[in-house]
Amino acid sequence: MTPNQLMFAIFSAVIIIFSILTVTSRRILRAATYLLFVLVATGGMYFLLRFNFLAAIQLTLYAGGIVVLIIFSILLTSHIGDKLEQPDLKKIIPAFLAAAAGMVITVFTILKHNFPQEVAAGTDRTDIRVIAKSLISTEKFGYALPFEVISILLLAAMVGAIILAKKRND
Amino acid sequence: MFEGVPLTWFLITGTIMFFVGIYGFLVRKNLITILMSTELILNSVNINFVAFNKILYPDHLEGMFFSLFIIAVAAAEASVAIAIIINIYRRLVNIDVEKMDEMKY
Amino acid sequence: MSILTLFIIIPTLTMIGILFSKSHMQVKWVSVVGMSLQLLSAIALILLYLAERRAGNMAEVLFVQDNVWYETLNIHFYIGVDGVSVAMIGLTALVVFAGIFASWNIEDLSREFFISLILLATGVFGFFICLDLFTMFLFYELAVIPMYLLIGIWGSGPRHYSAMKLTLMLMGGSAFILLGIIGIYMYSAPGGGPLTFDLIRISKQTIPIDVQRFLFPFLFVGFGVLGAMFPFHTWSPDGHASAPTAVSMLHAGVLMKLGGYGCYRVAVFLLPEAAHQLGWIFLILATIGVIYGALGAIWQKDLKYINAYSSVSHCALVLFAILMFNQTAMNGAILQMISHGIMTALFFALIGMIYGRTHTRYINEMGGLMKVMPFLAVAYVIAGLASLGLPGFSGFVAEMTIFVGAFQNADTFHRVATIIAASSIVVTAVYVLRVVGVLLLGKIKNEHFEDLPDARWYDKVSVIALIFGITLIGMAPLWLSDMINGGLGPIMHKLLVAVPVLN
Amino acid sequence: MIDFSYTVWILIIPLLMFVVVGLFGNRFKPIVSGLAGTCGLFVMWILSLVTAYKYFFVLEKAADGSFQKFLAFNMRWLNLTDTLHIDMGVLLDPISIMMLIVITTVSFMVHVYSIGYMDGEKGFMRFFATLSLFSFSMLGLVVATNIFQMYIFWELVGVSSYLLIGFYYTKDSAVSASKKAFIVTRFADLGFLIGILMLSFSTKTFDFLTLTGANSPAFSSGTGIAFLGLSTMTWSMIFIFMGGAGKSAMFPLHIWLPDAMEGPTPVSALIHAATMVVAGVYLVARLFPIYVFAAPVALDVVMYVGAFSSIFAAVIACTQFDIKRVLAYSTMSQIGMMMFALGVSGYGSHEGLGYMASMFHLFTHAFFKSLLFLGAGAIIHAVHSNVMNEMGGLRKYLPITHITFLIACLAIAGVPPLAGFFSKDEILAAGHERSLMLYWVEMIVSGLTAFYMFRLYFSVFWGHDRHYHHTPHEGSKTMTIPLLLLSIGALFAGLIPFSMFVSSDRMPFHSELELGIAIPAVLVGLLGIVIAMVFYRKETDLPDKIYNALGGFSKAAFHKFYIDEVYLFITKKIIFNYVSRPIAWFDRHIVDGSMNGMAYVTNEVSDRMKRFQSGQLQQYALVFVSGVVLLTLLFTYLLTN
Repeated sequence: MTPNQLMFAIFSAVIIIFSILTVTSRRILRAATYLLFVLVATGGMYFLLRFNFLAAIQLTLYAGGIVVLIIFSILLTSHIGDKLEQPDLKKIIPAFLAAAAGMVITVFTILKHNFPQEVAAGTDRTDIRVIAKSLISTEKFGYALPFEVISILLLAAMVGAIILAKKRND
Repeated sequence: MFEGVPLTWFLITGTIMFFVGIYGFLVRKNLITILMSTELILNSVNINFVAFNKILYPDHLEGMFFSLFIIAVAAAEASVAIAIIINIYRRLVNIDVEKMDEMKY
Repeated sequence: MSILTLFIIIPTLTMIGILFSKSHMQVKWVSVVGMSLQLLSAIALILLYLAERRAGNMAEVLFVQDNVWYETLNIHFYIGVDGVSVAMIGLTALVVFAGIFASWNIEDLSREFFISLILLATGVFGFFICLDLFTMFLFYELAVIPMYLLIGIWGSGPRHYSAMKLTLMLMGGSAFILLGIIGIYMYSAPGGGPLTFDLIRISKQTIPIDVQRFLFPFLFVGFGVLGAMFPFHTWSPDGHASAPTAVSMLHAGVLMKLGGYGCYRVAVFLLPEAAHQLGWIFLILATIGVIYGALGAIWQKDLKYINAYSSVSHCALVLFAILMFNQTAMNGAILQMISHGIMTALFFALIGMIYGRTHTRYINEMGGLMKVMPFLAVAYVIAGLASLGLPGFSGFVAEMTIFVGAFQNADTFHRVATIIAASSIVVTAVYVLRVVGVLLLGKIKNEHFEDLPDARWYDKVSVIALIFGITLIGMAPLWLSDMINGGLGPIMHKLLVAVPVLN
Repeated sequence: MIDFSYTVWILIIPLLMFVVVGLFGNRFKPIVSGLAGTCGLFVMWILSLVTAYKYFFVLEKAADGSFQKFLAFNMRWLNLTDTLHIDMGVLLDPISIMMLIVITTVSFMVHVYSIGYMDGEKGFMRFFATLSLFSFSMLGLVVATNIFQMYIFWELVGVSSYLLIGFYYTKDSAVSASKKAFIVTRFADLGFLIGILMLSFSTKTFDFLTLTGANSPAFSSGTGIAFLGLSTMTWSMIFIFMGGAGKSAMFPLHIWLPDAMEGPTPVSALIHAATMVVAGVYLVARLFPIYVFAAPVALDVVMYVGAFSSIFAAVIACTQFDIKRVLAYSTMSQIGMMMFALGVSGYGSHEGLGYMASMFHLFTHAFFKSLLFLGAGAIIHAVHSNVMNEMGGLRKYLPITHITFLIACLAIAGVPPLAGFFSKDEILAAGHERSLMLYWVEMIVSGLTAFYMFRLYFSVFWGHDRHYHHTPHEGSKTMTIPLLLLSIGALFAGLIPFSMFVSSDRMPFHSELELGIAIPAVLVGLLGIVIAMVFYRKETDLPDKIYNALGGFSKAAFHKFYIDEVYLFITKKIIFNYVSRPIAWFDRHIVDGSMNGMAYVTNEVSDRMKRFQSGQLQQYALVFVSGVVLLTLLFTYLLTN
């Protein structure tokens, strides 16, 4: 087993285990913490794949931003000691079946498909400069338009979030 | 194959994560845990994107950019979702998704 | 531009006028002026029509105008009239005119009320003048829809239920009609050429017999629902009981005639072979309806129910006569439509006026009204006598034409059916006299009724106009009957060509 | 050829009177409408007399010596088929002219009488307007040129009768009597209508001239066996007779006539004694050739129904106490005799004796019966009661009424030489030629007639003086003068040589008085009178004894043989409760129920379906996910080959 494989196995195991814990834990704050582990492990995957920039973003934005946001909202809406009630079987069984069936089908499909084994290794283009140029480039492989769109989306989300969360004085 | 790790491994990890997210989405009652399940789903997709990118099309960066954008959208979504959740909490004093069925019939 | 477009233009202008009226009074007067003009143009139309015919203009339809308004499907605004439609237009104008006066007391949302009422009338007029199946259907829907609002908003009793029931049943009928019309359209040009909705052109074609057999029940039942054909008549008692006076008048007086007219003009005219083959089924239904409606009326206690069942009986007689497939009976069918239209409008007007005073429609709670409101009571007696087919009123002319015509059929089935249907005149006498006896004669049962007012001037205008109508036709029916006979030529010709047995 | 087209005015005048008085009568004093109506009637009466004179004495006869039968006026009213059309017109022949005279005379007398009798009544104007309407319709009926015109006026007569019986509309009994009269006759008219339809179907004409002419299509068509062994023509004639039986109160359609006495007495005199009720007789007489030549079985029906009705009514009349009801049953009995006479008659001069007798009796009966009714009206006017037990000794108070009433009673009893003697004798003679049994039946009827009329006469005018609320007195001049005038008719109408004017083939002939029949008839009549005198001149308990001795029979007769109850059972119980009510229920619950059921099912389905939209986010998501999984499975593995 190569170190890469080992690293992958570790990340993968963390992701899977903590994912499951996230969705099954009955203490919500713990669930959030497990989610944090999942996200960090995902960031590790990105490192593994040499997408350093993306991994950094993952860590800062997800692990640093969203999870904190979630934890804040948890603190706002529930008490630390609260345990979530166990969802009833009537819900669990169909959901489990659906998810399991979907998983089986998808995994089966993935395994059946023959992906190209060897691809010519390309230049390492994950240089931050390349990314920056691409983001503001309007040419081929340029992402200026999505970039702008996402900016506006963020702005809109920000405004929307503020308006929604603002206390009504009516 | 990326330095010894086959593409399928990534994909399977992503798949499992995805369906765990789905399962969470379907069974959890608390809105925030549902939000967390959504994050799982989004992340699983990201893993697939970057894996495909790196392994099948190493010359390109589309996969990465998609992930990037998804992260941005996820951030926006999370902020709005949490704003909504807080709003709902203010009104109903709980955030149990089963009790939120005003939009029926 | 043909004189017929006036029948669309005048109501439209009236509606615009009402829209800009400021007060309740003004709304009413605008309606009165508009509908009086309409009545005058109807009379003018009758005179012009008779003059044209006398001058030897023997075209199948007169005063034709033809504009294409939707070229893709070859839909025309094609209008023209023959003797039958002229008669129906006259009826409609008279009933609408009386209806305006009968709704003089509407206070709530009077503007909307009168607009809906006139919109309804526009639909009816449009239906009668159109010769393009699609445009006809369009006007038909225009006439049916305002009914929902009129009953639902201005009605009484379980008005939402009734409005819903009425509208749904009629809509069900119109779905059938639409299907039939589209079917006819698909086979409107068997010899090639563009498909058409043009009724006259289609009538010159022969639609394949198996297609006819398929389409005829749809059209006949579809129109039959509106014509209160047994067993699709149950919207009528409920609908009428809840509807405001003028709406009942228009509905029973005019709108139900759309059904009979449609059966005659579309179902039988365009699909004669199928009509002849399948007619017996509907003939049985119609015969049942005649007796059943009359017997059903005996037991009722609510004035409007009595009249609604009586309408079922009388309207069934229309379908009965149409299905006899001979000229005299058909003539009787048209006469019966006109006669019943005026008569039932008169009934509903009077019931509305009595109800407006006593606030009850249950005959057992009333009595001796002859002493209190002689004008209305005498008018009611006249309406009742007309309804039971007394000579001198239109009902007699119509019924006798139907019976004599129907009896000329050579086969026993039709003649036995005629005798059964004729026995309804006795039953009619029973329930009419029962109502007259309980309601008008005898002692006054409720002392609050002692000083109720008799008819006001507007009531009188409405009632007298209608009584004039039934007596005019009853006393001198020859002109009307001949006029209608003239219009029956094409359909009889087509029937005889299609089904030589009838000869 | 003399122009008779002016006769149409005999119809137009009363119609105008009706419209004018009906619409504008209340603008003037009540008496104005009474006078207007009476004047109109007077003009019509004169016109009728002139017409009769001109027709019988001035107008030349047809080639074979018979009276002409022609249309004085005719106008198309409605086209039905190519051959069938309804006309309005005036047909003149001996019987229509005789009827014109009867109607206008009696109507005129009744008008004059009513001015006094109805004085001060509410609705005086309505009374006269309706009387005009009645005169119009009755005259239109008798001069009808075709059977459909007859039917039209037949109906109009029915409605004017309805309006007049229900004149006292606040009285419940009057209202129900009027309703009953209308509905019963309406039912009979249905038969008439069906008869007309069948007749016109076979003959393709409504026209009387064609139908009863020498080459009538009725003789040749519709003669095949159609149903139950009888021909179409027979059936149609039976149905038409049903109409006539309804109007003429023949058994079993007579039940309305006694109740119709709820109307004002002048109305009973005019409509329910002299004119309208004989319309059925007139109808049969009008279609007589068809009955004789094409439908002899139907004529037998007429004969038996007439004979039975006459004896049936005569028996009931002996047991009634209401004077108007006695008269009503007497009317029914007399009309039965007329029908009987028509039934036994043949066609031709002497063979048609019954026809002539029937018309003759109709003519004389009109006089003495209306006189009886008007007399009864005067009595009721004086004592304010209908019941003869509450009367007695009235001859002191009402001398004129007494005398005229006596004359009428003698006339109806067939005492020579009063009117009834001659006509009744002819009827008996005609019956004798045909059937001996029915001859004796009619003989008994004439005895019974004498008996019950004098029972009435003696109970009212003789016997004890009762205690009246106020002393009875004669009515005003307008009431007594018509009585006197009519008694002249009752005295002398029989002396007219009727057979010289009216006969079945319109050929004048001489009819002889047959002593062999006249003497027994007179003796029977006198016997009846004597018995009545013994029983009722002084109050004895003899009548009660006999009544009790007859037991059930007399009780049944007193209750009019329970025919009313049978009808009530059929209409109220069967039709109302067991037909109409279930239909109403059926309509509401089954027919409407199925419509509502359709709506209910639609509603229910949509209600079930709307539960899919539960508002449960996770449920939606579950469905979505399962759907996606399923579709994936389907499209990637199952549907790909």
